[in-house]
Amino acid sequence: STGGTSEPEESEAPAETGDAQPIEAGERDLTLKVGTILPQSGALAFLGPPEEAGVALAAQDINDADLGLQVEVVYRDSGDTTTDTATVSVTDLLSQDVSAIIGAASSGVSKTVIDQIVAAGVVQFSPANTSADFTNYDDNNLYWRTAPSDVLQGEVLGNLIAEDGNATLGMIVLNDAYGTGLAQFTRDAFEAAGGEVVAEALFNEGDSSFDAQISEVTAANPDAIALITFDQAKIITPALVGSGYPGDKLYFVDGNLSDYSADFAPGLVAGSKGTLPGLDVGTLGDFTDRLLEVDPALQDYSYAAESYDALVLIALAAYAANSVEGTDIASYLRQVSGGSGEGEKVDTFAAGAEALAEGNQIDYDGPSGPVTFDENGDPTEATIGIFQYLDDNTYERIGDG
Amino acid sequence: MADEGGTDDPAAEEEYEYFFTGNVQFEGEALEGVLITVEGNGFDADTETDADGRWTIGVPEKAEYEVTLDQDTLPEGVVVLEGQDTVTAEFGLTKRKAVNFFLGEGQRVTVNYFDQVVQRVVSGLNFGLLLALAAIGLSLIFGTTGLSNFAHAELITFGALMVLTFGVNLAWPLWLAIIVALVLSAALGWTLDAALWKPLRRRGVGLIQLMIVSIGLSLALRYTYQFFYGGSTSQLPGATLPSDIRFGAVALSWVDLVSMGVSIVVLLAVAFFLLRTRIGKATRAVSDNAPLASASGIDVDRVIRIVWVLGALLAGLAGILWAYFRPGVSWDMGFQILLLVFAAVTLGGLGTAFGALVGSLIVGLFVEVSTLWLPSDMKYVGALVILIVVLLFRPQGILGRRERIG
Amino acid sequence: MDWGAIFGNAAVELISPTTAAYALAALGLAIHFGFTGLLNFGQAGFMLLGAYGYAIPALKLGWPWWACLLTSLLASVIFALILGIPTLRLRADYLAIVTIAAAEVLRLTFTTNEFAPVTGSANGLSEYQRDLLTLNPLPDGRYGFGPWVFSDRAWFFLILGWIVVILAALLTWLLMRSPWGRVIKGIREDEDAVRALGKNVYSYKMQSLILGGLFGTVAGIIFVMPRAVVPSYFQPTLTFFIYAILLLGGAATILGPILGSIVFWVLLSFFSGFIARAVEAGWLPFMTQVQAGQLRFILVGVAIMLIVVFMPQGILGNKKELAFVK
Amino acid sequence: MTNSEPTASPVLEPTGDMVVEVRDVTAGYLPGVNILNSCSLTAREGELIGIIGPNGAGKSTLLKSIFGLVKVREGGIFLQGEEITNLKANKLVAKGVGFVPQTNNVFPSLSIQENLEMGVFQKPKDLKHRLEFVTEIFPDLKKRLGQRAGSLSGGERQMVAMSRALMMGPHVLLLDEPSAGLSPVRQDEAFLRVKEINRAGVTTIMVEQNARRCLQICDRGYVLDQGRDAYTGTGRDLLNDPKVIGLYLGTLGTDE
Amino acid sequence: MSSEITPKAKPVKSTGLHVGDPAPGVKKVDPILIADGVKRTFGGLTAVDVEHVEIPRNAITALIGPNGAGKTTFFNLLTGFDKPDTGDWSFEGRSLAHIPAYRVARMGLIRTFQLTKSLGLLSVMENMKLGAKDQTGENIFRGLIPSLWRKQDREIEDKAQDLLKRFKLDAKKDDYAASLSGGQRKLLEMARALMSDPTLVMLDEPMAGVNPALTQSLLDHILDLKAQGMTVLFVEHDMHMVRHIADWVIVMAEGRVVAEGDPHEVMQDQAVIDAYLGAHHDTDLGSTDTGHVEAIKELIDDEQ
Ligand SMILES: Nc1ncnc2c1ncn2[C@@H]1O[C@H](COP(=O)(O)OP(=O)(O)OP(=O)(O)O)[C@@H](O)[C@H]1O
Ligand SMILES: Nc1ncnc2c1ncn2[C@@H]1O[C@H](COP(=O)(O)OP(=O)(O)OP(=O)(O)O)[C@@H](O)[C@H]1O
Ligand SMILES: [Mg+2]
Ligand SMILES: [Mg+2]
Repeated sequence: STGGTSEPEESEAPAETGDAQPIEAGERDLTLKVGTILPQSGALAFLGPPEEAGVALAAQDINDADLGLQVEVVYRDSGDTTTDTATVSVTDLLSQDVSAIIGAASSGVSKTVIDQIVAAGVVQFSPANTSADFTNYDDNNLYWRTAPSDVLQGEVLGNLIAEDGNATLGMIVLNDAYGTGLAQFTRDAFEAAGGEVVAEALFNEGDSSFDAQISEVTAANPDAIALITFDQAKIITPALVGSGYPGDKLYFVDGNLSDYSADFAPGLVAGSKGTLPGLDVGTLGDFTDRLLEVDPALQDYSYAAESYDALVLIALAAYAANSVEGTDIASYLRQVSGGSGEGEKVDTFAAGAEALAEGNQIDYDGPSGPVTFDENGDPTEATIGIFQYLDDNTYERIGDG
Repeated sequence: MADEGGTDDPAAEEEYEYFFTGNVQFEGEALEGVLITVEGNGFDADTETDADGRWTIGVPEKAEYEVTLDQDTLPEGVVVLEGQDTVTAEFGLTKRKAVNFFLGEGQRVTVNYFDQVVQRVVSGLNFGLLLALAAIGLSLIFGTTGLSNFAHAELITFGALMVLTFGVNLAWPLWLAIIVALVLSAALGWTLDAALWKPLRRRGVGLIQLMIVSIGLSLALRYTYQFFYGGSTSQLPGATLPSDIRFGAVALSWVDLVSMGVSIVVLLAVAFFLLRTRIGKATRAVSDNAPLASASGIDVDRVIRIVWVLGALLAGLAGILWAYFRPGVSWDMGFQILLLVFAAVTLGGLGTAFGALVGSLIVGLFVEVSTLWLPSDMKYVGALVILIVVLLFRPQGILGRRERIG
Repeated sequence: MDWGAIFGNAAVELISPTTAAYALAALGLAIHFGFTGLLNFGQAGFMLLGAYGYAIPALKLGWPWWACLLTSLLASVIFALILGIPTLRLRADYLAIVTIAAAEVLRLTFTTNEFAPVTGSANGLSEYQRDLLTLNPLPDGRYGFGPWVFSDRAWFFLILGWIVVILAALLTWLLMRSPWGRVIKGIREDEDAVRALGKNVYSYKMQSLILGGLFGTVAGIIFVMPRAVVPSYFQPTLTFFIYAILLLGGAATILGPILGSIVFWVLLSFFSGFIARAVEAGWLPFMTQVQAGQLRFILVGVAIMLIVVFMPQGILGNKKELAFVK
Repeated sequence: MTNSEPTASPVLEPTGDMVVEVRDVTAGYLPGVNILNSCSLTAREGELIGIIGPNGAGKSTLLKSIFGLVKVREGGIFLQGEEITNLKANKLVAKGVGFVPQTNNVFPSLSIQENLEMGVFQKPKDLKHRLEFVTEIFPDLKKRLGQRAGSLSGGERQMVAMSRALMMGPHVLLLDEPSAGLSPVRQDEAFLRVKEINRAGVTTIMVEQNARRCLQICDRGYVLDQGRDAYTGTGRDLLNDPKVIGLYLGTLGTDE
Repeated sequence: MSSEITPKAKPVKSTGLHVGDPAPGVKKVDPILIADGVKRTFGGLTAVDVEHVEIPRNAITALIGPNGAGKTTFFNLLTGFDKPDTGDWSFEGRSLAHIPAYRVARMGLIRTFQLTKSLGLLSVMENMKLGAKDQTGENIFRGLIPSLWRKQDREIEDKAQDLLKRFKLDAKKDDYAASLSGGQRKLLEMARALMSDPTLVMLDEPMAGVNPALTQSLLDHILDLKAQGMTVLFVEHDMHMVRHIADWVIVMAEGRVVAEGDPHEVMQDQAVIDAYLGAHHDTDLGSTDTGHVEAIKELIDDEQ
């Protein structure tokens, strides 16, 4: 997942009503075939399992609801950009006449396949892309995403770091759309609050050690350090704290906020904080438990909720359109998300489908937050949680941004 | 100091949805009891900073406000620069907005340039020694069989993964896990040679073809690791314990010291092996001319077997140290430094053991030191450019020798 | 198990533009390595220059397609010269590492955030195809037969790609049977001997480097036409795969690289389809979907090994050569 | 002198134990192409055998197949009655067979001293006194024991190659053109030394293009043509056989 | 495969090549190659230190000397394969210093290598064709148009065919050069050098390893070439051959030119005999009579 990041529409205000298409009341009898291209192999493979679990859980919920729409999911590998697996997978999926493809995780991979998917009239729905390039992409309105905007998370993180009384900030940033985008908005927010970013060291995907970046940032002696990375934080954090930097002055982001109890020496990051989009687990009930039922081996839940919502939204749009054509689904996606401004709030597929069956407009909000699409297919809202590490290197939610 | 970041003043919370919040500090110290006023859109409110120097004010709508710090409430001797006591602030997309007042000179003690250079040089040497350990195995195998073994990366990863398996997953004592990992690394080298390379040599497969086999092997092994260990990084026991052994500006951990020590001792031992022992000389003879070596009574297959075992053992050891040095174990950790290892071996002169050492140190130093000038996401560029430049002047590598013509 | 779909997908790879691109890049390597003996491991660098050399002027300067094409060819020639001047004096194995290093330097330069406004850094660039697409004579829509049903745009790139591959193969064939080709092959065997016969070895090597590099460059353009360009395509792994393709087909052959590319992609697609379906069908109960993705690469790796083990000279290579390889 | 028809059977049947016996050997490199066609050769204890023949006749191939470096397809090779067909070279060294190949006969990146050490790889204890013995034969080498063999001149290499084989103190010595590239005085020395070593009990088989010299010193000669042992006889006989002269020896050096 | 040798009449020797007494560095009437102060050291070892030497045109000159005298190194220096520490040398009046090897070759100065360099995976015929000079098709652009080079290529092939026949390699012409025997490689090396009609051909031990009968017939060919105007400089340890065809002999030892002159005279020179030829060079070494061994031993001991 990655993002030079779109400036989401300043539109708390819903779009003018009336552009919503009517919903036909009545029973449905649809079979929806959806493919995924999520990373099973390659450098981003660690992101794959929770995303696939999210999709699988959604499929299970939809099929259990048994409301006249059955989904069938075909899982394929997106690999990473080095292997060019994604095009092969997409060819395979398209040959099976899927209506929509969920993926990819990485913006680079999504770019590789978007033309191929869109040309086939199939919806591409990424749970994790944040690159600004997709906002105005010539996609026949078929590209959608549930990934939270970097602007939101960056602002929350920047404010959080400032609020904690840090005057100076250092950042270690993954050089890709995700890292540089999030870093940019974090910096903006932090500097607007009166702080100064005194060091920003970038590294590339595939870099093996981070000594140079760590010494560059610690040499500037910042009050706090934000780690805007994926899994690399697991390497950077102990090296950083090992080099003498306090372990409670670090800030994590969604790409790397995970349970480090098994990896780090106790107390290594106790007191450090992080941000993670999504609703409070407390309000979600047993979402994560149910994910674990789907895939007991899951270690973290990055983008699981976004993936879940992606499939539910596709299913709801298909239900609303009473069609499994990709273009039909696309034409309803915005309004079932509440993007056209009206509709009954629902937070499960079952509730949504029931409302649709009665001919009502709906506004779906799922475990990833209050999903609402703008006319480009980008989400406009998100809830960003704020978390803090405990002595055992697990984290708990301490508020919302 | 675990602040309750994000939790709000309960009183304000009931009243309004949007908040300004911030800190007032002087020279890094929190100031208590400073009066802060928020004004705008016909709204106005004030509050005082708490013991941590923090304040929060709720406002009714998302708009532009002026936040003012009341200079009169500042302690004796603290002043705000002209015009910096009022800040115009506007909400972004979220409901909270931080406005901080950091007063005073705010002198940050940064690390001076010289100390930075020293730090980088030390970590460069450390990294270089580690590379050397990995490189020397590669160089040995190249030197003896002429094979550029791209699967060497996976031999490096293997050592670390085995310690992970036995030391973490099976929770054996660390020393035992390391010994088992080294034994298994050596066994892997033995097996690879016995099952793959020896039969291929028998059939007289060319060196480039063998190199491609090694690329295939690398791919297969790497993804096998991913198959069993997943795509994420893990830590070995004790790898994340912070420690601070300090020599002036340089912070070293016990891991660094041990790894440097082990590297030096092992490298010396390998050099002795190559230059002084009969088998060591035989490895060079085999690399020069295997049929002739055989005609001299050397059991070529046995020598190559020994080299594979030794090379794999050194790679495994390098992997374990690398897992502590980085720190972290992952399925592609070896592959990530493969190019640097190759660069080191080439820079020093292919097939020369000392060359591998010299090349590794140069590469290690350049990777770490060059980022003082280069952007850090280009840190490998320095080392690779130096490789190209050196070969421009010494096409046979630093310690390599030119062959005579005719 | 849906064998129809598995084979259908494999059939698509038979003619896909990606296959064409890899074939062309491999043909370039055949010139470098197969015929001249230059162990160029930086083919990915040439491809990168093709992709960016085309995309940057198209996007940032709005140049027409032919100007973009010329830019990338020019960039490639310059790169070959810069790379060649220091490296062509090196022994083959040194050359290999130096060319990898040079290609990596290029990739890292295009990845770094410093030049993001021009290169798009790690995010890459997209939608530079517009001007070329105006040439598309095909009517809008999706058509074709059997498994080969594509959009007009896909057909356009596909046809363009294969035309270039055929032209390049023809050119290579003409050259390799000419006295020029003889000198090149002589250099592969022993450049000192060729030098002693009065041939300017350095110049020939440079010509070969440039020509093969140009093939790589055009391959880079073909590769990124149906998609976007991000620097991480051009990792050393790409070159490794192209080498595998080359050896699979036969290093010093002309149709070998093309056949190799086809076999490689068809196999890859076949493995992908088969393994994924086998897991879905519960044939491999011990394996998760995610592991299925990894298994495919394990199989690709093993397949590369097996191919070399059982056909060291490649599908079209000359078996007799084997007795003399060093 | 009057032998107009070269004899196919040796004039003089030496006595003594059979040391090397090549029995109807067929061998080659490429599949389907035989270089040696049921070629036979015998060497008895203490004999010095010379092999001559045109270029490409298969002389080197014969030596290589005795030494296990070329695969024997048919027939057998025996060392003191024991079958050694296709045995690995290092095993043969252990049995006391030494070999100097025609080309690529030194380790270029090893020093001369190390090259010689490789000669006694299986008996490192002998190093010192063998080294003395060998440097006495080729004093040129003594001065430059530390020089890398790869930088040596053609003749110097040849000396190293021969010394390496002599280092192991072999029981049977196979020499492929040992004199090539040596200056005349060194050639003569080399031949004399070979003779001397042979007299000391080392059965020696030597391939030579310096055919006259070779036949002058050897007990028996074989003429190989097109992979077959065409003629054999004592060195003297062959030397004076007009047919052999016409076909293989030429007249250069006799008529001046 | 072997054919009868019909001994030819004694070759016609060129005489009157030098000006003044035949001493090292003597002036030649018509020198084609002149070397001055050429010196090359490797570490502490002076491999070549030639003060002055001239090679006569349209004659066959032999360069002899003990092993390690610097003959091959001198060849390398003259042909641009190695760079001397100091020195000038010129070919047909044009200085060759700093001229790369391939240009030296194009000027008509072709050399062969002592340790042969065959192009293994090219057929013997292709090896030969590569030797021809000024091939139109060797330009990358012209190479694309077969009609431009077809005819020339055929002529080259015919010429190669002739040479191969002479060198007894015609049966092997379609085989890879890698499959040649040691002696056949030597032959190929020499035949290939002759493909380019060189003005001066420098042969480094061309006959080492070549069957004596064949050597003899090849010498006749070389003499033919000399008759057509070619100059030959060759290194050789076979004194019969030197005596048979050389018009002039240059002796090198320890890097220096120590003697020059007519072959017969030079070979009578005691210094040359001591350092190079050896005392019993023209004697029969063998005698089956075992009592002779003692005598042989003595002979060797005398040497040292
Ligand atoms: N690259 C080098 N490094 C060190 N010494 C060298 C090198 N090249 C040549 N020599 C030495 O220089 C001397 C001259 O060598 P050169 O090959 O010229 O001899 P030569 O006269 O051709 O001898 P031969 O008749 O044996 O071929 C030799 O002693 C050799 O060892
Ligand atoms: N590696 C090889 N592969 C294929 N054929 C070969 C190989 N080596 C030699 N030959 C062929 O085998 C035949 C005999 O070669 P061999 O080397 O035994 O000849 P030789 O008698 O030693 O000749 P010379 O006197 O020239 O050394 C030749 O025709 C040669 O072309
Ligand atoms: Mg031979
Ligand atoms: Mg020489």
